[in-house]
Amino acid sequence: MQKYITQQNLNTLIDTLIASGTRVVAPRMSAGIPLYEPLDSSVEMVTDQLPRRSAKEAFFPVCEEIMSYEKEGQQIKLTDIDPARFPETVLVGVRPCDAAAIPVLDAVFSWDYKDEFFLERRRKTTVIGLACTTADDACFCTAVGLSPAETRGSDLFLIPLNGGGFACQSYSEKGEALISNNSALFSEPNNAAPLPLAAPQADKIDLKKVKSWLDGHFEDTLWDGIAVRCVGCGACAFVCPACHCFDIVDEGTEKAGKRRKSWDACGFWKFTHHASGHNPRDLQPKRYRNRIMHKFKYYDDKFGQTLCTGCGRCVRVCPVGIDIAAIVEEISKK
Amino acid sequence: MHSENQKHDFEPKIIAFVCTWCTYAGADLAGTSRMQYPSNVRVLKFPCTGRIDPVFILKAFQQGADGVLVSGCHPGDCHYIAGNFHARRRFAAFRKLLEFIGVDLGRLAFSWVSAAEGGKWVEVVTDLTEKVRAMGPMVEFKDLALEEQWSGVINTPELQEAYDAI
Amino acid sequence: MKKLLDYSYYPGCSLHASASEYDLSTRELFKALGIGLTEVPDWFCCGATPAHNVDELLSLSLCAKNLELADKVEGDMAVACASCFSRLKTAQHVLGVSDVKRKQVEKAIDAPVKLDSNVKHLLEILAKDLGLERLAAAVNKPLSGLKVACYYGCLLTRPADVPNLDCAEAPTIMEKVIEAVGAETVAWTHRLECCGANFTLSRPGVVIQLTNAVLESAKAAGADCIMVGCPLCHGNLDIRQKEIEGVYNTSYGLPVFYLTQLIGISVGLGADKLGLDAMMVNPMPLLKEKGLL
Amino acid sequence: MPLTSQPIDTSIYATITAAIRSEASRLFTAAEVVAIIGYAAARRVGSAQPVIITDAAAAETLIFTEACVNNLAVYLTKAKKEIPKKGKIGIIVKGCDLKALVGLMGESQLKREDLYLIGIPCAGVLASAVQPATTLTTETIASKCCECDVHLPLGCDFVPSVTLPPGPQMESRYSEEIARLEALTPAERWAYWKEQFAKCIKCYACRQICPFCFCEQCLCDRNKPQMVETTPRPAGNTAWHIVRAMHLAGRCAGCAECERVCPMDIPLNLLNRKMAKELKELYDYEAGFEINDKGPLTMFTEKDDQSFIK
Amino acid sequence: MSRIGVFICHCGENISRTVDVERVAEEVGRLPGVAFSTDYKYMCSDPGQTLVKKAIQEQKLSHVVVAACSPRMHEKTFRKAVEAAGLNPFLCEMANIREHCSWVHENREEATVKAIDIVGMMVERVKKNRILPTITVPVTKRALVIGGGIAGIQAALDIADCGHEVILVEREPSIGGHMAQLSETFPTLDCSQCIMTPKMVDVANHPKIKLYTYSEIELVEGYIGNFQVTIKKKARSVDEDKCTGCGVCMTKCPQKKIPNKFDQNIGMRTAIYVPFPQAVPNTPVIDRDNCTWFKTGKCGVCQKVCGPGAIDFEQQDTLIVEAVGAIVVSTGFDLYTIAEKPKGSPIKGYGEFGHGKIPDVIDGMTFERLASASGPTGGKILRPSDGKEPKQIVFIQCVGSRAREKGISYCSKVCCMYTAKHTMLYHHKVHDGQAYVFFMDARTPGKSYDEFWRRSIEEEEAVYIRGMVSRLYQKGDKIVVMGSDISVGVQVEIEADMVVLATAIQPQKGADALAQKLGISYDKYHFYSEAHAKLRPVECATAGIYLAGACQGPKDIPETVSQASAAAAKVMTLFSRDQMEREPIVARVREAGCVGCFACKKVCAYGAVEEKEIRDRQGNLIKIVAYVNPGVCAGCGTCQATCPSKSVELDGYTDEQIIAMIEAL
Repeated sequence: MQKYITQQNLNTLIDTLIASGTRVVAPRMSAGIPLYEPLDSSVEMVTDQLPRRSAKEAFFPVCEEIMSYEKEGQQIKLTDIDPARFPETVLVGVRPCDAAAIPVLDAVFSWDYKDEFFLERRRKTTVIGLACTTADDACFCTAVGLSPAETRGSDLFLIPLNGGGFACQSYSEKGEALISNNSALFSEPNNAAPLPLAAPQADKIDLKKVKSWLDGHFEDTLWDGIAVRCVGCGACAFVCPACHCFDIVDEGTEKAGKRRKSWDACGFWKFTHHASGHNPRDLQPKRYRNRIMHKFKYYDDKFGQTLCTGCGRCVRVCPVGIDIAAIVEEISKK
Repeated sequence: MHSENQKHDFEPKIIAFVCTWCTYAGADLAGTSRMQYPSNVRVLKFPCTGRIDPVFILKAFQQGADGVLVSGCHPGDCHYIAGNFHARRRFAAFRKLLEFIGVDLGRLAFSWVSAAEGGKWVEVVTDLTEKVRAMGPMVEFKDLALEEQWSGVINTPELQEAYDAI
Repeated sequence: MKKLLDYSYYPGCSLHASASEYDLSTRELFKALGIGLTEVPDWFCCGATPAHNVDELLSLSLCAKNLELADKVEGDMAVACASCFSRLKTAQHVLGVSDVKRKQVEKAIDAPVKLDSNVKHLLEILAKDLGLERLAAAVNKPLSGLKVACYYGCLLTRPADVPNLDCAEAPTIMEKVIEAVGAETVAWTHRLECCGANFTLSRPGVVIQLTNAVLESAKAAGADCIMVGCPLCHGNLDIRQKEIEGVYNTSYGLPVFYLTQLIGISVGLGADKLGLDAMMVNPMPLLKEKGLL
Repeated sequence: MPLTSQPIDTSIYATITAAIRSEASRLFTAAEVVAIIGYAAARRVGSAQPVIITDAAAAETLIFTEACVNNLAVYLTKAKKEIPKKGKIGIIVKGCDLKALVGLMGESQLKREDLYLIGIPCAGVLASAVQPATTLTTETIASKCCECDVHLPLGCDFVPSVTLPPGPQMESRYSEEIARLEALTPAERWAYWKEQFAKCIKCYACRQICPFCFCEQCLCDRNKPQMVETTPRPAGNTAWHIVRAMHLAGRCAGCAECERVCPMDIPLNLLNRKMAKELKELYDYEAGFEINDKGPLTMFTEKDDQSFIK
Repeated sequence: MSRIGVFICHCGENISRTVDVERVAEEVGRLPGVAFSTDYKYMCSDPGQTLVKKAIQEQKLSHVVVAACSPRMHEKTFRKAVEAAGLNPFLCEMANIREHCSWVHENREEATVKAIDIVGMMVERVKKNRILPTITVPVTKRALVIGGGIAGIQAALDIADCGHEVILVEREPSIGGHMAQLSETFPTLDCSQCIMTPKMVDVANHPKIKLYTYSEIELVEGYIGNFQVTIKKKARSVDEDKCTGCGVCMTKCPQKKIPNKFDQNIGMRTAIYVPFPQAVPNTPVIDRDNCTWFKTGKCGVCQKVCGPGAIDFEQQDTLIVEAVGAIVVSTGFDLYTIAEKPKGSPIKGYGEFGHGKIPDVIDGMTFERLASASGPTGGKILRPSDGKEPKQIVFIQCVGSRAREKGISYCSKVCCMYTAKHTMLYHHKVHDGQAYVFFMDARTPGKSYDEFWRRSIEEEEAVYIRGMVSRLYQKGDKIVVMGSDISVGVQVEIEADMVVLATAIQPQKGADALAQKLGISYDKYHFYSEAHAKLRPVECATAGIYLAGACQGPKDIPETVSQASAAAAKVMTLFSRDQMEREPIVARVREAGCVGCFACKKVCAYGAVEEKEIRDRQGNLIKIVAYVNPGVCAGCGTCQATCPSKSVELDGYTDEQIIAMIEAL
């Protein structure tokens, strides 16, 4: 259903949700940089900048405890984390490139193994997308088939209108429920024209052609040329809304400790480092090739989706200026 | 020497990293001379102060120590000739770093105690214990250990106690 | 003359009685040297030697009270008499070491004990605070040709770690001060030997014997006169000299000066300002012979 | 009182770019070097990225602009196994980069004779490459350049002959920030760093970009024993950054790449510059000026300060 | 899961008095990995050790923790016991709950809780202990003896007689040390030259002893079994091979008035001299400070008259490096002087005795030279000031010794005996002379010592006055000694002709510098510290270095000689096997992690880190890594703390063990 909400009402919506104990996560300034973080009040929300980290964090945390152990005498006591205890969350002000990545992640986390940690958080979260009005030359969502007004992944999608307020459209029961529960704050759609959306920064790339090239070029000089520059950090993977690899490690002392799941990146040397000392992807080009292959080939082979929403974060943070958009474009021309 | 130790509300946990040739032997001498001192200190024996890595001090604070003492041979007396000279420079740099991060240097004491200075060992340990007792528990690292990234927090009451219990 | 330094001045009982010339010469000399002296308001006896033989708490309390009274006057505390100096310093030392005694004394004088105030003998003030150069600069009649035997007695430097005026066994502060004003000093063996002190009343025989040894050694060393910093030593060496000469039928004729008297002469003070007439062994012939009067 | 933003004259960069290109092609034609590590333009307007060229033809792609922010020394360390280490390698070095190379030579990682150093008279580079197409002003310039003492790198094999225009007076941001932090109480400093370290996501960009982090396996990647927690929790992050700062004490020459590449904008170089300042005060040692075989923390003198030891 | 055995000791009741040992054993028993936990009255006793051995076999223990005294006391004992039971000794650790717990904490609850913590900590540590095979190191069967006094001579002869080469280094031109200066020695009054000269000649003629006199130790490197010692042989300006010892040069040398240190500067010597007639080697030395040739380039008489042409003014100091397996330190003592000490010195002089400015106030050694037949006065007791024979001598005991306010608190052990001897010698030589001795206590503990001391009173009519001297001063040609006789309670004044001070015994000057070269520790008086006061008196804590004689503390000749033979015996045990077993606490490099930055090599004070190339089968170089020579590594661990990636690890103190301990607290 189509609705309209003023900026003021949106703020009251957020504040009422917070008051009711729901965790409202939205972009806000935190220690000098914009990040998706739980709000204390709606006034903190900042919508003009793309947060440094993606919204995947609400479902796939940077680091979470999944179990704890304690030794009493000769036995060991294990306590699991009950996913039912994840907090109710409303994600507000999510950019289309972040929101679109969420369904992409759903595929892998509900594949042969149902990752309850992810899925439970998904079930308990309502995503309110916001059309994108500011973009820089690093953005290339249009190149991968998305757009500043892409509604994929949002339960509710807001489009900023000329003269203030947002046109909102619900795309799931959660969206409808949110509107019906707070119907007072919503009014009938007025026909004000939407504010100009962000201008597309890159023209569409034929991903099918890219995938087909990748199918046949596991060994290619292209990889050495690009990846010899890569220093093997995890910045691109960690800020990427779509990357979902994680590491599980036990931390604590001999007596007691916790098993924690935290982000990992295929760019790291130790990602594929075997206990024997052998490393199938010992050189950086092999590791960087895997990043491109996973995003534009393997994920397509398995789930028919592209593991990249063109948000441009990896281009901005790469220490050595490796630009995935340029690479994909180069491949599409081969 | 130590008047009957009245029950204090806060018993600081003091960890001492000492070299075996001088300070450990000094502590032994304090023992053989039956000198009394507060029982808060736990001593870890190293071959030399040269072997004491700054990460151990960091690990000690993380494991809940309220005060850390590092003590070894007087310059020139080192059984391994130069171990304590290297340690002196290493800790001169490390304490500046900790100070810059915000650790109160009153909790980190360094001293030279020779094998003949049982009294000085007792004095150094007692001073640090009483000073740290007055400063109260070292909350910085203890609170830090409980903090989580916002996304990893599961804010249900029972779990909060579980956290506090460890 | 701008006041260089300021002190609270603790004369002690003898300087208001038998040793008034020491008090007079001290005031005049310090005025001449531009050193301010303000007598400690209603000071009283430091107990000297008898007090601590009888009741240590009394002795410590007397000194503690004097220290407290002196604290009201700005500046360190100047002491002329060696016995007062020794008692005050001992009190500070003992009360600093023993908490039990300190609590008792504080109860007795019902005030906190002033352990940190500086108690200084005149010698220290002249040699260290004023300094030998400034002292020498103030001299207008150097005591050239006058051979002086500096007599420390027992209380100025002992016990070793209490007065810490100078080295306990081989002090040189008196020699330095008097040489700064032009006199010659002699090396003699009895600088630190006891003169018998207050046995002079109870067992004069002891004083006769001990003081004789001191005078004999000074005479043997070729001294013209003896310089002292303590009224009790002055008493024995000066008043009993005639009697000793009779007992041992010898003649010494050694005038006994207070350090402030000799230094007073060197800075041009007249005999009336130094109480030279109060000395039993008449110093005038010697001074005239040396052209100092 | 921040000065008003003044532009910085980077006209010489064009002449430098031309000089580098001609030198590079000369080197390749004379076969003096097997490869040259330099900068080339990237997709985004005004951006630059490191590039390794191996023939004269590619020499034309070399550029030097205010966006050439990377410290290329990282490509010569043992951690970067991809680069063949046979034969002489040319490298474009700004003053701050050269200091890192000098440090590496002191730690037997590189030999001077294996390198052909092309020095850049540098008027300053951008603070970060996030918005590359920005002109270089006293606002957008990197903090390290405000306090730079090596505008003209010494001891290089080739330096384009240009005269460096006198740059505007700039306040030294790092020393002021360090002074500001030092003036705080320990509790305030702890709160400041706790908030900064809480942002860290352990992406290790600061480690991977640093020329001095060339260990085969980093101490913080090991778990037998687990000296430092590996997960990006505030406790683990604090320990990691303390260990990193301690390991670089006396080695780091202040190229500030760690701070530039941090995706979370944590002011990491403050830690290294604070340690450099302390080691200068304690042992009068400054990293990166001459190749000395022993750094401040691998040597000692009889009379080192021990006022902090009872 | 490891099966750890914990054994809590009562130590009689030293531990159990304040620590509830049963509760400790019971609580530690519940720790994960502990299979057996018990307590026993005397763990270090034979039944105690058998308890451990039996438990290891029966309970199939994998590790052992003994909670008792300090590991510095019985670690070796228990590790031997554990080894006897078939377990690697380094899987056994000691928890110090006596010196660090029961003895220093009265409160029973606190002491028990602390003991549980300490034992728990060691249990966590021992889990991470690895089996460390003992390291065998080749032993150079040559010994170095530093100091050629009676101690050095005896030790050198004992070792050489067993067929091992000995290098004896002596700082003075001749061996003999202070004993050679003595006239006769107590308690038998036989003359020191007669009993010592034969031994000195044995040293010179012994085929196995290489003698370096007028030489000093420059540098000591290496470790037990493999020391490299650099010796500086100072230039004697006389070629030892050519010189026949005829002594013509000494008679012809025009410089005759140089005070001879050997004669306590009473006797005079020439510029080219031997310290005393029976000097070994009998080769003179030119004193370059007082020789006219070295000062002005003139004279050179000695060169002219020397038949064999042995005089060589151009001779330079030479450095010689000797490889030795063991070092015996026997550097002897110096006498305390009453002179004024510099400001800030921990020791004070005696202003009350004139700071040594009164010529007839002499010390014991000077009296020895006066009494010695080969001394400057040919054995007659004459006053240094005017050469007259003193009729009354006052001996003052404990000058410096037992005087805390003078900075020396210990008793110098031998003065009572040699002063009694002095009174006898004085009485034999000056029949009508009267000796007075001011003393506090007579300490005469040796065999037939007290009888000797009684004789000096009963037969030699010495007057012993129990009391101290407060002051003495020169009066005319007499010395007035003012003392007290506390047994009678009177002041005593004696006008003496001469005063002999029994001054304290101190280590040689420069003893601390030599200790720092050797890496051995010393006490606040600079006496060398033995490994254990009662159980290892002749060994240093530093393996391979042994102590003999007064350098370790004041002692008389019988004790010195027995210590010298004991030290020699220790050297023999070391040389008895070709391979010596070494504590396997050494560093090892994990070559996978090492990137060859060599920070470890830069901080290693022993130079134990070498560079090692790693090549693949085709021989091309993969990388250069660090390599620790297990023979040279002393096990300080500085390398591991310096290595950023912790690729070098000190066995026995690995990071795993230490982190486990920290986490257990």
